[in-house]
Amino acid sequence: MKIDVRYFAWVRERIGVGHESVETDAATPRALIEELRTREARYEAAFQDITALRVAVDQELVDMDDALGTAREVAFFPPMTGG
Amino acid sequence: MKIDVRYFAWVRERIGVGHESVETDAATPRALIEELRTREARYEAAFQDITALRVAVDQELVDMDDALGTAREVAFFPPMTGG
Amino acid sequence: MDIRVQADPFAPGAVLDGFTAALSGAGAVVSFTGLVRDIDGALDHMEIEHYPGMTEAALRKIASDAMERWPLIDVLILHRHGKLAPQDPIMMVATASPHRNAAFEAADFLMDYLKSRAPFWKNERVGGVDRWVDATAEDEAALSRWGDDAANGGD
Amino acid sequence: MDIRVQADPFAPGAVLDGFTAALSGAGAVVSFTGLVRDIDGALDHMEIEHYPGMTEAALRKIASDAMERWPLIDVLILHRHGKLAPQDPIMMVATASPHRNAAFEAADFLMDYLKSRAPFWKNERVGGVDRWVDATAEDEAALSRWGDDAANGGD
Repeated sequence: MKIDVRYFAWVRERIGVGHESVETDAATPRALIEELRTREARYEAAFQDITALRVAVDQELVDMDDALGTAREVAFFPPMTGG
Repeated sequence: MKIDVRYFAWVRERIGVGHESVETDAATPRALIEELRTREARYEAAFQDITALRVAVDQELVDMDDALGTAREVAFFPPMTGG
Repeated sequence: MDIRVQADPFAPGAVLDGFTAALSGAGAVVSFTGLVRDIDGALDHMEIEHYPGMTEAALRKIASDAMERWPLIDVLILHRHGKLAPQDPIMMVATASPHRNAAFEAADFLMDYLKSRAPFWKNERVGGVDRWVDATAEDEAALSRWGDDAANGGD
Repeated sequence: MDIRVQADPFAPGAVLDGFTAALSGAGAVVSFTGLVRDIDGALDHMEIEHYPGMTEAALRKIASDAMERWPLIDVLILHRHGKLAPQDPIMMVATASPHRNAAFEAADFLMDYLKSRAPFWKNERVGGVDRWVDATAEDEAALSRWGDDAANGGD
Protein backbone atom coordinates (compact mmCIF):
# COMPACT_ATOMS: atom_id res chain seq x y z
CA MET A 1 0.00 0.00 0.00
CA LYS A 2 0.97 3.64 -0.46
CA ILE A 3 1.38 5.71 2.69
CA ASP A 4 2.15 9.38 3.14
CA VAL A 5 4.98 9.42 5.65
CA ARG A 6 5.67 12.64 7.53
CA TYR A 7 8.68 13.69 9.60
CA PHE A 8 8.97 16.50 12.14
CA ALA A 9 11.69 18.34 14.08
CA TRP A 10 15.11 16.63 14.04
CA VAL A 11 13.68 13.54 12.36
CA ARG A 12 12.70 15.75 9.44
CA GLU A 13 16.10 17.44 9.45
CA ARG A 14 18.01 14.15 9.40
CA ILE A 15 15.91 12.63 6.65
CA GLY A 16 15.94 15.85 4.68
CA VAL A 17 12.29 15.98 3.66
CA GLY A 18 9.06 16.80 5.50
CA HIS A 19 7.04 14.09 3.87
CA GLU A 20 7.19 11.48 1.15
CA SER A 21 5.05 8.80 -0.34
CA VAL A 22 6.19 5.28 0.60
CA GLU A 23 5.11 1.99 -0.95
CA THR A 24 5.14 -0.61 1.83
CA ASP A 25 3.54 -3.74 3.25
CA ALA A 26 4.74 -3.03 6.80
CA ALA A 27 2.20 -4.16 9.38
CA THR A 28 3.27 -1.78 12.14
CA PRO A 29 5.09 1.55 12.55
CA ARG A 30 8.05 -0.40 13.94
CA ALA A 31 8.18 -2.59 10.82
CA LEU A 32 7.96 0.51 8.63
CA ILE A 33 10.91 2.03 10.47
CA GLU A 34 12.98 -1.13 10.01
CA GLU A 35 12.17 -1.05 6.30
CA LEU A 36 13.15 2.62 5.92
CA ARG A 37 16.40 2.14 7.88
CA THR A 38 17.75 -0.23 5.27
CA ARG A 39 17.30 2.35 2.52
CA GLU A 40 19.87 5.03 3.10
CA ALA A 41 22.19 6.35 5.77
CA ARG A 42 19.99 9.38 6.44
CA TYR A 43 17.14 7.09 7.56
CA GLU A 44 19.50 5.14 9.76
CA ALA A 45 20.60 8.47 11.31
CA ALA A 46 17.00 9.46 12.02
CA PHE A 47 15.80 6.10 13.28
CA GLN A 48 18.79 4.75 15.19
CA ASP A 49 17.09 5.06 18.60
CA ILE A 50 13.49 4.06 18.23
CA THR A 51 12.77 4.75 21.92
CA ALA A 52 13.48 8.42 21.20
CA LEU A 53 10.65 8.51 18.66
CA ARG A 54 6.89 8.89 18.73
CA VAL A 55 4.47 7.94 16.00
CA ALA A 56 1.05 9.10 14.87
CA VAL A 57 -1.14 7.15 12.45
CA ASP A 58 -3.73 9.20 10.66
CA GLN A 59 -2.95 12.02 13.08
CA GLU A 60 -3.48 10.05 16.27
CA LEU A 61 -0.72 8.99 18.66
CA VAL A 62 -0.29 5.22 18.66
CA ASP A 63 2.25 2.65 19.84
CA MET A 64 5.07 1.44 17.60
CA ASP A 65 3.54 -2.05 17.53
CA ASP A 66 -0.03 -1.06 16.74
CA ALA A 67 -1.41 -2.25 13.41
CA LEU A 68 -1.04 0.14 10.49
CA GLY A 69 -4.17 -1.35 8.92
CA THR A 70 -5.41 0.94 6.17
CA ALA A 71 -3.43 3.93 7.37
CA ARG A 72 -3.00 6.74 4.87
CA GLU A 73 -0.67 8.93 6.87
CA VAL A 74 2.08 7.96 9.31
CA ALA A 75 4.20 10.55 11.11
CA PHE A 76 7.47 10.07 13.03
CA PHE A 77 8.80 12.69 15.42
CA PRO A 78 10.62 13.20 18.74
CA PRO A 79 8.70 13.61 22.01
CA MET A 80 6.61 16.76 21.84
CA THR A 81 7.65 19.96 23.59
CA GLY A 82 4.62 22.23 23.47
CA GLY A 83 3.24 24.47 26.19
CA MET B 1 -7.49 52.04 79.14
CA LYS B 2 -9.32 53.51 76.17
CA ILE B 3 -9.67 51.27 73.12
CA ASP B 4 -11.16 51.99 69.71
CA VAL B 5 -13.48 49.04 69.13
CA ARG B 6 -14.57 48.33 65.56
CA TYR B 7 -17.36 46.12 64.25
CA PHE B 8 -17.87 44.73 60.75
CA ALA B 9 -20.58 42.99 58.73
CA TRP B 10 -23.49 41.65 60.80
CA VAL B 11 -21.69 42.40 64.06
CA ARG B 12 -21.70 46.07 63.04
CA GLU B 13 -25.37 45.86 62.03
CA ARG B 14 -26.47 44.31 65.31
CA ILE B 15 -24.55 46.75 67.45
CA GLY B 16 -25.62 49.68 65.29
CA VAL B 17 -22.28 51.47 65.00
CA GLY B 18 -19.08 50.82 63.06
CA HIS B 19 -16.77 51.82 65.87
CA GLU B 20 -16.77 53.35 69.30
CA SER B 21 -14.36 54.25 72.03
CA VAL B 22 -14.53 51.91 75.02
CA GLU B 23 -13.02 52.42 78.48
CA THR B 24 -12.02 48.97 79.75
CA ASP B 25 -9.56 46.94 81.79
CA ALA B 26 -10.28 43.70 79.94
CA ALA B 27 -7.17 41.55 79.61
CA THR B 28 -8.29 39.62 76.50
CA PRO B 29 -10.74 40.01 73.59
CA ARG B 30 -12.93 37.39 75.28
CA ALA B 31 -13.06 39.41 78.49
CA LEU B 32 -13.88 42.55 76.49
CA ILE B 33 -16.77 40.73 74.83
CA GLU B 34 -18.14 39.56 78.21
CA GLU B 35 -17.96 43.13 79.46
CA LEU B 36 -19.77 44.55 76.40
CA ARG B 37 -22.49 41.85 76.55
CA THR B 38 -23.67 43.08 79.93
CA ARG B 39 -24.23 46.59 78.58
CA GLU B 40 -27.23 46.42 76.28
CA ALA B 41 -29.33 43.90 74.40
CA ARG B 42 -27.75 44.87 71.05
CA TYR B 43 -24.34 43.71 72.28
CA GLU B 44 -25.85 40.48 73.56
CA ALA B 45 -27.38 39.99 70.08
CA ALA B 46 -24.03 40.51 68.37
CA PHE B 47 -21.93 38.47 70.77
CA GLN B 48 -24.23 35.58 71.69
CA ASP B 49 -22.12 32.99 69.85
CA ILE B 50 -18.48 33.79 70.39
CA THR B 51 -17.37 30.85 68.21
CA ALA B 52 -18.97 32.64 65.23
CA LEU B 53 -16.67 35.62 65.73
CA ARG B 54 -13.14 36.55 64.80
CA VAL B 55 -11.02 39.27 66.36
CA ALA B 56 -8.18 41.49 65.24
CA VAL B 57 -6.01 43.50 67.63
CA ASP B 58 -4.24 46.46 66.08
CA GLN B 59 -5.24 45.05 62.69
CA GLU B 60 -3.80 41.58 63.17
CA LEU B 61 -5.84 38.42 63.60
CA VAL B 62 -5.42 36.99 67.09
CA ASP B 63 -7.09 34.44 69.35
CA MET B 64 -9.89 35.39 71.75
CA ASP B 65 -7.66 34.57 74.71
CA ASP B 66 -4.56 36.47 73.58
CA ALA B 67 -3.50 39.38 75.77
CA LEU B 68 -4.85 42.81 74.78
CA GLY B 69 -1.75 44.42 76.28
CA THR B 70 -1.52 48.01 75.10
CA ALA B 71 -3.89 47.50 72.18
CA ARG B 72 -5.32 50.68 70.65
CA GLU B 73 -7.75 49.08 68.24
CA VAL B 74 -9.79 45.88 68.60
CA ALA B 75 -12.13 44.66 65.85
CA PHE B 76 -14.85 42.02 66.04
CA PHE B 77 -16.34 40.46 62.93
CA PRO B 78 -17.69 37.21 61.46
CA PRO B 79 -15.40 34.83 59.53
CA MET B 80 -14.12 36.57 56.42
CA THR B 81 -15.57 35.86 52.99
CA GLY B 82 -13.21 37.48 50.51
CA GLY B 83 -11.99 36.09 47.24
CA MET C 1 4.50 43.02 44.47
CA ASP C 2 1.36 44.86 43.50
CA ILE C 3 -1.48 45.08 46.05
CA ARG C 4 -4.63 46.98 45.18
CA VAL C 5 -7.84 47.47 47.15
CA GLN C 6 -10.31 49.53 45.22
CA ALA C 7 -13.99 50.40 44.77
CA ASP C 8 -13.52 50.98 41.03
CA PRO C 9 -14.25 48.26 38.50
CA PHE C 10 -11.27 46.74 36.68
CA ALA C 11 -10.64 44.86 33.44
CA PRO C 12 -8.78 41.60 34.17
CA GLY C 13 -7.11 41.70 30.74
CA ALA C 14 -5.58 45.12 31.27
CA VAL C 15 -4.35 44.06 34.71
CA LEU C 16 -2.87 40.83 33.29
CA ASP C 17 -1.09 42.65 30.46
CA GLY C 18 0.31 45.27 32.84
CA PHE C 19 1.55 42.55 35.17
CA THR C 20 3.12 40.54 32.33
CA ALA C 21 4.79 43.51 30.64
CA ALA C 22 6.77 44.32 33.79
CA LEU C 23 8.26 40.82 34.11
CA SER C 24 11.79 39.73 33.33
CA GLY C 25 12.81 36.08 33.18
CA ALA C 26 9.33 34.64 33.66
CA GLY C 27 8.22 31.53 31.78
CA ALA C 28 4.83 31.11 33.40
CA VAL C 29 2.05 33.52 34.40
CA VAL C 30 -1.07 32.28 36.17
CA SER C 31 -4.09 34.48 36.84
CA PHE C 32 -7.25 33.84 38.81
CA THR C 33 -10.27 36.09 38.44
CA GLY C 34 -13.27 35.81 40.75
CA LEU C 35 -16.61 36.90 39.30
CA VAL C 36 -19.87 37.74 41.07
CA ARG C 37 -21.82 34.54 40.53
CA ASP C 38 -25.53 34.65 39.89
CA ILE C 39 -26.65 31.05 39.69
CA ASP C 40 -30.40 31.61 40.01
CA GLY C 41 -30.55 34.88 38.14
CA ALA C 42 -31.97 36.38 41.33
CA LEU C 43 -29.04 38.43 42.56
CA ASP C 44 -29.69 42.17 42.55
CA HIS C 45 -26.18 43.09 43.56
CA MET C 46 -23.34 42.27 45.91
CA GLU C 47 -21.83 44.66 48.42
CA ILE C 48 -18.39 44.01 49.87
CA GLU C 49 -17.37 45.51 53.20
CA HIS C 50 -13.75 45.61 54.26
CA TYR C 51 -11.46 46.85 57.01
CA PRO C 52 -9.39 49.70 55.57
CA GLY C 53 -5.79 49.54 56.71
CA MET C 54 -5.94 45.96 57.88
CA THR C 55 -7.01 44.80 54.41
CA GLU C 56 -3.91 46.13 52.68
CA ALA C 57 -1.64 44.78 55.43
CA ALA C 58 -3.26 41.32 55.28
CA LEU C 59 -2.95 41.13 51.49
CA ARG C 60 0.65 42.25 51.64
CA LYS C 61 1.38 39.53 54.21
CA ILE C 62 -0.27 36.84 52.07
CA ALA C 63 1.68 37.96 48.98
CA SER C 64 4.97 38.03 50.93
CA ASP C 65 4.34 34.55 52.29
CA ALA C 66 3.86 33.28 48.73
CA MET C 67 7.04 35.02 47.53
CA GLU C 68 8.99 33.34 50.33
CA ARG C 69 7.54 29.94 49.65
CA TRP C 70 7.91 29.72 45.85
CA PRO C 71 10.48 31.06 43.36
CA LEU C 72 8.21 33.84 42.14
CA ILE C 73 9.21 36.82 40.05
CA ASP C 74 6.13 38.82 40.96
CA VAL C 75 2.73 38.63 42.63
CA LEU C 76 -0.37 40.75 42.19
CA ILE C 77 -3.51 40.86 44.33
CA LEU C 78 -6.39 43.14 43.45
CA HIS C 79 -9.68 43.12 45.40
CA ARG C 80 -12.73 45.33 45.02
CA HIS C 81 -15.04 46.57 47.75
CA GLY C 82 -18.37 48.37 47.59
CA LYS C 83 -21.22 47.57 45.22
CA LEU C 84 -20.84 44.99 42.43
CA ALA C 85 -23.23 43.69 39.78
CA PRO C 86 -23.65 40.03 38.73
CA GLN C 87 -20.72 38.87 36.57
CA ASP C 88 -18.52 41.78 37.68
CA PRO C 89 -14.93 40.80 38.41
CA ILE C 90 -14.54 40.87 42.22
CA MET C 91 -10.87 40.17 42.55
CA MET C 92 -7.84 38.86 40.80
CA VAL C 93 -4.50 37.34 41.66
CA ALA C 94 -1.57 36.83 39.31
CA THR C 95 1.71 35.01 39.83
CA ALA C 96 4.82 34.83 37.64
CA SER C 97 7.65 32.35 37.88
CA PRO C 98 10.28 30.71 35.71
CA HIS C 99 8.38 27.49 36.51
CA ARG C 100 4.85 26.45 35.79
CA ASN C 101 4.18 24.51 38.99
CA ALA C 102 5.35 27.34 41.22
CA ALA C 103 3.04 29.80 39.45
CA PHE C 104 0.04 27.44 39.76
CA GLU C 105 0.63 26.48 43.38
CA ALA C 106 1.27 30.04 44.49
CA ALA C 107 -1.94 31.29 42.85
CA ASP C 108 -3.88 28.52 44.56
CA PHE C 109 -2.24 29.42 47.90
CA LEU C 110 -3.05 33.13 47.48
CA MET C 111 -6.71 32.28 46.87
CA ASP C 112 -6.95 30.00 49.91
CA TYR C 113 -5.56 32.67 52.23
CA LEU C 114 -7.45 35.50 50.62
CA LYS C 115 -10.74 33.70 51.26
CA SER C 116 -10.22 33.20 54.98
CA ARG C 117 -7.54 35.63 56.15
CA ALA C 118 -8.27 38.94 54.42
CA PRO C 119 -10.92 41.14 56.07
CA PHE C 120 -13.64 41.20 53.41
CA TRP C 121 -17.30 40.38 53.97
CA LYS C 122 -19.74 39.79 51.16
CA ASN C 123 -23.37 40.80 51.35
CA GLU C 124 -25.80 39.69 48.65
CA ARG C 125 -29.10 41.35 47.85
CA VAL C 126 -31.39 38.67 46.47
CA GLY C 127 -34.98 39.56 45.60
CA GLY C 128 -34.67 42.79 47.58
CA VAL C 129 -33.38 41.04 50.73
CA ASP C 130 -29.83 41.52 52.03
CA ARG C 131 -27.95 38.56 53.45
CA TRP C 132 -24.39 38.08 54.61
CA VAL C 133 -22.56 35.32 52.78
CA ASP C 134 -21.51 32.57 55.18
CA ALA C 135 -17.93 31.38 55.35
CA THR C 136 -17.71 27.71 54.49
CA ALA C 137 -15.97 25.00 56.48
CA GLU C 138 -14.26 24.01 53.22
CA ASP C 139 -12.63 27.43 52.90
CA GLU C 140 -11.23 27.12 56.40
CA ALA C 141 -10.17 23.50 55.86
CA ALA C 142 -8.40 24.46 52.63
CA LEU C 143 -5.72 26.27 54.63
CA SER C 144 -4.53 23.04 56.22
CA ARG C 145 -3.28 21.99 52.76
CA TRP C 146 -0.41 24.41 53.21
CA GLY C 147 0.36 23.06 56.67
CA ASP C 148 1.80 26.05 58.47
CA ASP C 149 1.11 28.25 61.46
CA ALA C 150 -0.77 30.85 59.47
CA ALA C 151 -3.59 28.32 59.18
CA ASN C 152 -4.15 28.73 62.89
CA GLY C 153 -4.26 32.53 62.88
CA GLY C 154 -7.48 33.90 64.34
CA ASP C 155 -9.62 31.83 66.66
CA MET D 1 -14.57 25.68 23.54
CA ASP D 2 -12.12 27.91 21.75
CA ILE D 3 -9.07 26.32 20.12
CA ARG D 4 -6.59 28.50 18.24
CA VAL D 5 -3.33 27.60 16.54
CA GLN D 6 -1.71 30.64 15.02
CA ALA D 7 1.55 32.19 13.84
CA ASP D 8 0.40 35.68 14.82
CA PRO D 9 1.33 37.20 18.18
CA PHE D 10 -1.45 37.63 20.72
CA ALA D 11 -2.12 39.79 23.77
CA PRO D 12 -3.03 37.57 26.75
CA GLY D 13 -5.18 40.33 28.25
CA ALA D 14 -7.37 40.70 25.17
CA VAL D 15 -7.78 36.92 24.99
CA LEU D 16 -8.68 36.75 28.69
CA ASP D 17 -11.24 39.56 28.43
CA GLY D 18 -12.83 37.98 25.34
CA PHE D 19 -13.05 34.62 27.09
CA THR D 20 -14.53 36.16 30.27
CA ALA D 21 -17.06 38.35 28.48
CA ALA D 22 -18.67 35.32 26.82
CA LEU D 23 -19.27 33.46 30.10
CA SER D 24 -22.53 32.97 31.93
CA GLY D 25 -22.70 31.59 35.48
CA ALA D 26 -18.96 31.47 36.05
CA GLY D 27 -17.48 32.35 39.44
CA ALA D 28 -13.86 31.50 38.65
CA VAL D 29 -11.60 32.07 35.66
CA VAL D 30 -8.03 30.74 35.62
CA SER D 31 -5.52 31.57 32.91
CA PHE D 32 -2.04 30.29 32.23
CA THR D 33 0.30 32.10 29.88
CA GLY D 34 3.59 30.59 28.76
CA LEU D 35 6.34 33.04 27.82
CA VAL D 36 9.54 32.45 25.88
CA ARG D 37 12.08 32.25 28.66
CA ASP D 38 15.53 33.71 28.24
CA ILE D 39 17.40 32.88 31.41
CA ASP D 40 20.91 33.61 30.21
CA GLY D 41 20.05 36.50 27.94
CA ALA D 42 21.54 34.44 25.11
CA LEU D 43 18.43 33.37 23.22
CA ASP D 44 18.20 34.85 19.72
CA HIS D 45 14.77 33.45 19.04
CA MET D 46 12.57 30.39 19.33
CA GLU D 47 10.95 28.60 16.42
CA ILE D 48 8.00 26.28 16.98
CA GLU D 49 7.17 23.55 14.49
CA HIS D 50 3.82 21.80 14.57
CA TYR D 51 1.76 19.21 12.72
CA PRO D 52 -1.10 21.07 10.99
CA GLY D 53 -4.33 19.15 11.25
CA MET D 54 -3.20 16.87 14.05
CA THR D 55 -2.42 19.87 16.27
CA GLU D 56 -5.96 21.21 16.22
CA ALA D 57 -7.43 17.71 16.74
CA ALA D 58 -5.10 17.00 19.66
CA LEU D 59 -5.91 20.32 21.37
CA ARG D 60 -9.62 19.76 20.85
CA LYS D 61 -9.32 16.31 22.45
CA ILE D 62 -7.41 17.68 25.46
CA ALA D 63 -10.01 20.44 25.94
CA SER D 64 -12.91 17.95 25.65
CA ASP D 65 -11.29 15.64 28.18
CA ALA D 66 -11.08 18.55 30.63
CA MET D 67 -14.72 19.52 30.01
CA GLU D 68 -15.80 15.95 30.77
CA ARG D 69 -13.71 15.70 33.88
CA TRP D 70 -14.59 18.99 35.61
CA PRO D 71 -17.74 21.14 35.74
CA LEU D 72 -16.40 23.75 33.33
CA ILE D 73 -18.36 26.45 31.59
CA ASP D 74 -15.72 27.02 28.94
CA VAL D 75 -12.16 26.21 27.95
CA LEU D 76 -9.72 28.06 25.72
CA ILE D 77 -6.40 26.86 24.30
CA LEU D 78 -4.28 29.11 22.13
CA HIS D 79 -0.83 28.09 20.86
CA ARG D 80 1.53 29.89 18.56
CA HIS D 81 3.88 28.35 16.01
CA GLY D 82 6.66 29.89 13.90
CA LYS D 83 9.20 32.39 15.13
CA LEU D 84 9.03 33.94 18.60
CA ALA D 85 11.22 36.44 20.43
CA PRO D 86 12.31 36.21 24.10
CA GLN D 87 9.45 37.11 26.47
CA ASP D 88 6.82 36.63 23.72
CA PRO D 89 3.70 34.82 24.89
CA ILE D 90 3.89 31.29 23.40
CA MET D 91 0.57 29.91 24.46
CA MET D 92 -2.33 30.36 26.80
CA VAL D 93 -5.05 28.29 28.38
CA ALA D 94 -8.11 29.58 30.20
CA THR D 95 -10.76 27.73 32.16
CA ALA D 96 -14.06 28.95 33.63
CA SER D 97 -16.16 27.21 36.25
CA PRO D 98 -18.65 28.04 38.98
CA HIS D 99 -15.97 26.61 41.31
CA ARG D 100 -12.45 27.71 41.99
CA ASN D 101 -10.88 24.29 42.42
CA ALA D 102 -12.29 22.96 39.15
CA ALA D 103 -10.91 25.96 37.25
CA PHE D 104 -7.45 25.54 38.81
CA GLU D 105 -7.23 21.78 38.37
CA ALA D 106 -8.48 21.85 34.80
CA ALA D 107 -5.94 24.52 33.80
CA ASP D 108 -3.17 22.42 35.36
CA PHE D 109 -4.45 19.33 33.51
CA LEU D 110 -4.57 21.19 30.18
CA MET D 111 -0.97 22.28 30.61
CA ASP D 112 0.25 18.78 31.47
CA TYR D 113 -1.34 17.29 28.36
CA LEU D 114 -0.42 20.17 26.12
CA LYS D 115 3.25 19.69 27.00
CA SER D 116 3.41 16.02 26.09
CA ARG D 117 0.47 15.22 23.84
CA ALA D 118 0.14 18.08 21.39
CA PRO D 119 2.43 17.96 18.32
CA PHE D 120 4.62 21.02 18.88
CA TRP D 121 8.41 21.04 18.83
CA LYS D 122 10.47 23.94 20.11
CA ASN D 123 13.77 24.92 18.54
CA GLU D 124 15.94 27.55 20.20
CA ARG D 125 18.62 29.59 18.50
CA VAL D 126 21.24 30.42 21.11
CA GLY D 127 24.35 32.32 20.07
CA GLY D 128 23.59 31.58 16.43
CA VAL D 129 23.23 27.82 16.99
CA ASP D 130 19.91 26.00 16.60
CA ARG D 131 19.01 23.26 19.04
CA TRP D 132 15.85 21.25 19.57
CA VAL D 133 14.44 21.53 23.06
CA ASP D 134 14.43 18.13 24.78
CA ALA D 135 11.29 16.78 26.35
CA THR D 136 11.79 16.22 30.07
CA ALA D 137 11.05 13.08 32.02
CA GLU D 138 9.15 15.31 34.47
CA ASP D 139 6.75 16.44 31.77
CA GLU D 140 5.99 12.84 30.90
CA ALA D 141 5.72 11.80 34.54
CA ALA D 142 3.31 14.69 35.22
CA LEU D 143 0.64 12.90 33.22
CA SER D 144 0.46 10.05 35.71
CA ARG D 145 -1.01 12.54 38.20
CA TRP D 146 -4.26 12.32 36.26
CA GLY D 147 -4.16 8.53 36.24
CA ASP D 148 -5.96 7.62 33.06
CA ASP D 149 -5.37 5.82 29.79
CA ALA D 150 -4.45 8.94 27.88
CA ALA D 151 -1.20 8.98 29.85
CA ASN D 152 -0.20 5.88 27.95
CA GLY D 153 -0.93 7.24 24.48
CA GLY D 154 2.07 7.03 22.16
CA ASP D 155 4.92 4.67 22.75
